[in-house]
Amino acid sequence: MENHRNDGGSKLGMWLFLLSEILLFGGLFILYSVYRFQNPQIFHLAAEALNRPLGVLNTLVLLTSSLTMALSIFFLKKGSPGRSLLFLASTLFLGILFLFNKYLEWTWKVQLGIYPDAPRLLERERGEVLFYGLYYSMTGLHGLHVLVGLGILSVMLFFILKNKINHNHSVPLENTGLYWHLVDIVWIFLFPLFYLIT
Amino acid sequence: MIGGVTGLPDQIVEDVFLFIAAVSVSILVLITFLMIFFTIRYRRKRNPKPEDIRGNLWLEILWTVIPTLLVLSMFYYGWTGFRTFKKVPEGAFTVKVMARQWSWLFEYENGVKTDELIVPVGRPIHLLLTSQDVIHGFYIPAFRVKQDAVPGMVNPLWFQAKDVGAFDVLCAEYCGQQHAYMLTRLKVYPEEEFNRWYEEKGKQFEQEKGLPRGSRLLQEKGCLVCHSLDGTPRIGPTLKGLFGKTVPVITGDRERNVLADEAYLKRSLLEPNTDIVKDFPPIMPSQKGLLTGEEIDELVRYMKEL
Amino acid sequence: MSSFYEDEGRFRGILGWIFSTDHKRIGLLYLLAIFAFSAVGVLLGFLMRLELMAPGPTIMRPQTYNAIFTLHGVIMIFLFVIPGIPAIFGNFFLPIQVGARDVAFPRINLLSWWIYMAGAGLAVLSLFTGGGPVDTGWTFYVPYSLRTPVNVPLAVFAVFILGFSSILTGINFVTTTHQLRAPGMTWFRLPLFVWAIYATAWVQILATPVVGITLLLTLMERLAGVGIFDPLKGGDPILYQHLFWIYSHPAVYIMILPAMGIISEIIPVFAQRTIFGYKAIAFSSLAIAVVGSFVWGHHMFVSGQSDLASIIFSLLTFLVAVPSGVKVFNWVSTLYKGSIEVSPPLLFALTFIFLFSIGGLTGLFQGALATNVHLHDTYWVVGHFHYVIFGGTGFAIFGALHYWFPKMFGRRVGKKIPYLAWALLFVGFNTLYFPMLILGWEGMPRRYYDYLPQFHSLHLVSTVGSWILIAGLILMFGHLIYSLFRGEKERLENPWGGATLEWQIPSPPPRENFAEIPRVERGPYEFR
Amino acid sequence: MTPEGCGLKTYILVWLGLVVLTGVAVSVAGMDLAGWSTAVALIIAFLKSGLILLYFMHLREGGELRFLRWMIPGVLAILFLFTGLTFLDVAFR
Ligand code: HEA
Ligand code: HEA
Ligand code: HEC
Ligand code: CUA
Ligand SMILES: [Cu+2]
Repeated sequence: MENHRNDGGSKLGMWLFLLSEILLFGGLFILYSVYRFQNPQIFHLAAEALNRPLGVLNTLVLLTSSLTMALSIFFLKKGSPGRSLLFLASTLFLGILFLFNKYLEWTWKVQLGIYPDAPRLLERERGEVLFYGLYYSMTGLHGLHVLVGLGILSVMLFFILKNKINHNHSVPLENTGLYWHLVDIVWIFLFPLFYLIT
Repeated sequence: MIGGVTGLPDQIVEDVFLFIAAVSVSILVLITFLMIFFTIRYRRKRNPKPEDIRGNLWLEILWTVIPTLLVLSMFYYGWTGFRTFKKVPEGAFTVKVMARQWSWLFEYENGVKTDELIVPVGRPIHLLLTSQDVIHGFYIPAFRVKQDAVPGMVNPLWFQAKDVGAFDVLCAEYCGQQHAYMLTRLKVYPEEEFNRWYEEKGKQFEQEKGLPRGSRLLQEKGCLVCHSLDGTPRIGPTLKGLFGKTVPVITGDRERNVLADEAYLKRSLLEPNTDIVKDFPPIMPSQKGLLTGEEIDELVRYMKEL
Repeated sequence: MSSFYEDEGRFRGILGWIFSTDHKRIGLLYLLAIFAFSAVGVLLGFLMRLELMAPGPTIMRPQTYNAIFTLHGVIMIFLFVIPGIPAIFGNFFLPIQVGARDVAFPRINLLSWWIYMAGAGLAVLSLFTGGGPVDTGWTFYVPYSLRTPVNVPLAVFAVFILGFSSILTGINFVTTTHQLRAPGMTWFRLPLFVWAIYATAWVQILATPVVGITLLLTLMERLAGVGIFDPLKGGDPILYQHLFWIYSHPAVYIMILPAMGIISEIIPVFAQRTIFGYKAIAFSSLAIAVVGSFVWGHHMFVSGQSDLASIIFSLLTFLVAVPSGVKVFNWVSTLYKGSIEVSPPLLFALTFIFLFSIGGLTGLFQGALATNVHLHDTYWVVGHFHYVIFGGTGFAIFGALHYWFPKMFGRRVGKKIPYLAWALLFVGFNTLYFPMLILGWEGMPRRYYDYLPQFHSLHLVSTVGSWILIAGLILMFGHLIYSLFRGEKERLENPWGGATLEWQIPSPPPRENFAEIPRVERGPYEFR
Repeated sequence: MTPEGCGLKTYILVWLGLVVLTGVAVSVAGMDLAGWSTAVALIIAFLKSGLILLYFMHLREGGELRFLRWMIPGVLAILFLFTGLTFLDVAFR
């Protein structure tokens, strides 16, 4: 029912959704902390085998994409859809770059014979099996969120082009932004927990 | 009872139960009585004009504080009882318990293994529970004790029998198809009788050590829960005359016949789900990691003779 | 003004229903779907009782029985009582009661119905694909659920999808309550039903994702062998139980809070006096929702969790019983000096108080550490939760159906038959479930296909109870369905003399509820 | 919420802050801080999230959704309680 548009409501709804997302990842963080507590040494050693430079790169990529996202909204609200589009497209590009890096990272691991249920992995210490179980599920779920985000970003791109959203009606883009920033925040925690264990 | 509950676990459970029951029943009766009384006393015919009463702070406080005190006392008795449950008395007689689909195996300190639990009367019994496959629940209703047997964990439990007799042991945690049949007996012997039994079994065990005999393995590894040796099918097919027979099996979606040779028997033990005997459910637990190579050879040799 | 039934939307006929974003139509869609699923659940319960009528195999094989109690639990919990009241009555009445034309996100509301149906569809599909119907119990405990050859992945995925629907409904209700209240509808003028749904909605939003991720991980572990819970891969099966109950205990409050909301609506109306302790009831809903989120470990006292954890969880469990008690006492006090008419809705509400109290009080035995060791995983627990869920939520639904029937359907329910049906239900219920409590105390474990001979007589009584109960059920629903088509037309806006907003608009309500958004000037239970 | 809520400059500064914090986190990980390195890493992560929440996600501005500002700490508190209670089991088994 378009006629009762309620911008405050939409945003509240989005925030509530984000809260539930926090707890979705929260479940994984609980698991992570317990297993790390139970296998501190092994988690440490396993983490050293991850590609830290790539992790840093990806962190920078996502942080920058958050900036471009915020700028895109900023310009849309200011009434310059052209620049908004530009920054939105950059966000999209950075998101893709992030996923590409993830893809590289995963393939390298798979080539080493480290993937779920791999015989090579199962030969190792139990804690390491768990580490990689968590690694694949947490970064995987996060990657999935990035992927979904990319889909929504593309739709937004299309909407701006069609002038369906503009400075009068920017809530869809703002909500997309909220989602995208949350995905970024999740990564901000995943990064030290997997790549920086010392 | 004030000042903490003492005694054996079963007595404690009963005391705490009675305490909570007394409080609960009184509250229930009170509420029900008031409810019915008000409904009749203030029915519309008799009381056509209602009176609005919005609340009463003192009542509100009263019926928050009193129940809180009541539940706290319930918590306290439950807890003191639980402390007794968790403190194994000194000098307890220890038995290791291995749960598996769907039987129990008891291992005594002298190495003897049984599938019924046999204990001396009047002595605290300390069980160390674990499982080799899924979670089971070790439960002796008569002694009001229960503890889950979890793979990868060793959970303790203790109890003490006051009288000689035989009692049911049940599996309380759902563990699959035959969960309801994962029963055994607890037999409480008088002290001397127990000692005699224990020594005799111990000697027998010493003699048999070193020569792993197939039939004992079948017993100990729980195979006989599902397989018979006399030709009748149970949960799984009978093992009698199996060797050399052609067995109809389902491999993937395909049906085929295979010759039961040594390789097949070994495969049946280690990867039971590759070939599933026709008309049987695919529930045989894989014995990988549960049997040593030597034991497998022994089992196969023995099965050939059946 | 024409009612929402006659309204011509974009589509006609059935499409006009399944693509309608009208909250009332969506509520009725849920009603129909949930009614159908619960009927299946009842049938399965009936079959279980037949099997347990006598020891030894009776009418089915063990594997069938195991699949049936799992399905019964999954249907009853995830398809019936969790969505139940919020999705049906919350959808229908929450917007009206706050004075809104619809929920905040009508299209998401429709989407969540579709997701619900998709989840249900997948659950049905899981019965006929993969290795066949699930046999894990509704709790899907690992490692059994990782080992059993049946179709666990699809079933777990179905539950995951259902959780998604539940979250969306919760988001809708929180937003509606915050944003769409009519002018003058202050927080303390909200009907208590709205308070209850509001508290529930928060639990739905914050607890559901935890079980979502747990089930997703179980799925991944089954399909891809990712090492998470499997002890063979170093995992900790107890951790699964933590994550599962972090949701599933609060879930029992998702089931009961809305039911308590209904009771708080019915009692003042039929006593024609204001509710006793409005704020105490409203805040106890929040207290139950908050404290109830931290008691999950009481399902794990004998699992091998640490003693310290057990002790803390037991303490918290007892604390959460207090706000439930506060509600009960306030309800009973509301009867005091009322002008009481024992119509069917009130009768069901009073029965709720009685049965829920029994259920709740039996919960205390389980919450106490010492007694739990004996009662855990026995029929005592089965008795406990049928008393709270069915005696509680179930009877609240029965009450709500009779209470709101004229408003929802514009027809009256006859006078006599509901009393007869109630009598059958009440007798049947207690004959069915009370013996279970005794069985549990005597040591009869749950999820047993077969049992030792000493348990026979009580099981037999229980089975007979199920027949009486089902007779009452058929009578009641038969009568309601009859009234739906043949009942006298309800011309009054306010047949019971209620003071909340839904009674100030025509029965059945028009499409956007209010011709003009009302200005609220008094509390929900000011009858004069 | 006005379009001017945050200026361009603020955004860029926040981004710079985020990058610097990432750098700090990485270099701290190289040092030997005994048991503290995880704590430091997490504190930095919280700081970064705070920046994003307050500026990029506009929680700083409040407005009609002011109560949301309490929701994030609220939800985190719930999550910590979940974790804490789980650890009552795991750490004391
Ligand atoms: C609607 C659902 C519902 C509700 C509301 C409750 C409410 C409660 N439940 Fe229940 N419970 C279930 C559904 C529910 N439960 C289910 C489905 C299971 C089994 C899951 C499974 O394993 O399959 C279960 C299992 C379960 C267990 C685990 C048993 C076990 O497996 O070992 C425990 C243990 O503490 C428990 C306790 C309680 C308590 C203390 C309450 C309290 O909230 C009750 C509070 C109410 C009252 C106390 C009554 C009214 C109050 C008064 C009359 C006032 C005066 C009383 C005093 C305060 C003294 N429940
Ligand atoms: C909502 C919850 C609910 C309801 C209503 C019921 C109803 C019934 N249940 Fe229950 N039951 C469970 C939830 C429920 N059950 C759960 C969670 C388990 C545990 C499963 C497990 O162990 O995994 C269980 C387990 C369980 C067992 C134990 C199995 C075992 O451990 O071996 C038994 C045994 O007899 C049983 C019997 C019955 C019977 C005979 C009925 C009914 O036939 C009684 C008749 C029912 C009604 C009269 C109510 C129907 C209501 C409607 C039709 C409302 C219509 C709705 C609208 C109009 C919107 N159930
Ligand atoms: C849980 C029940 C169960 C247990 C315990 C069990 N089995 Fe089985 N077994 C089965 C079932 C069911 C089948 C048939 C289905 C299949 O092939 O997987 C089977 C099949 C077999 C077969 C192939 C039989 C044939 O007719 O081709 C052999 C050999 C066998 N089991 C040996 C054993 C041994 C040895 C043990 C103990 C170490 C054992 N089983 C334990 C259930 C069990
Ligand atoms: Cu073993 Cu149930
Ligand atoms: Cu619970």
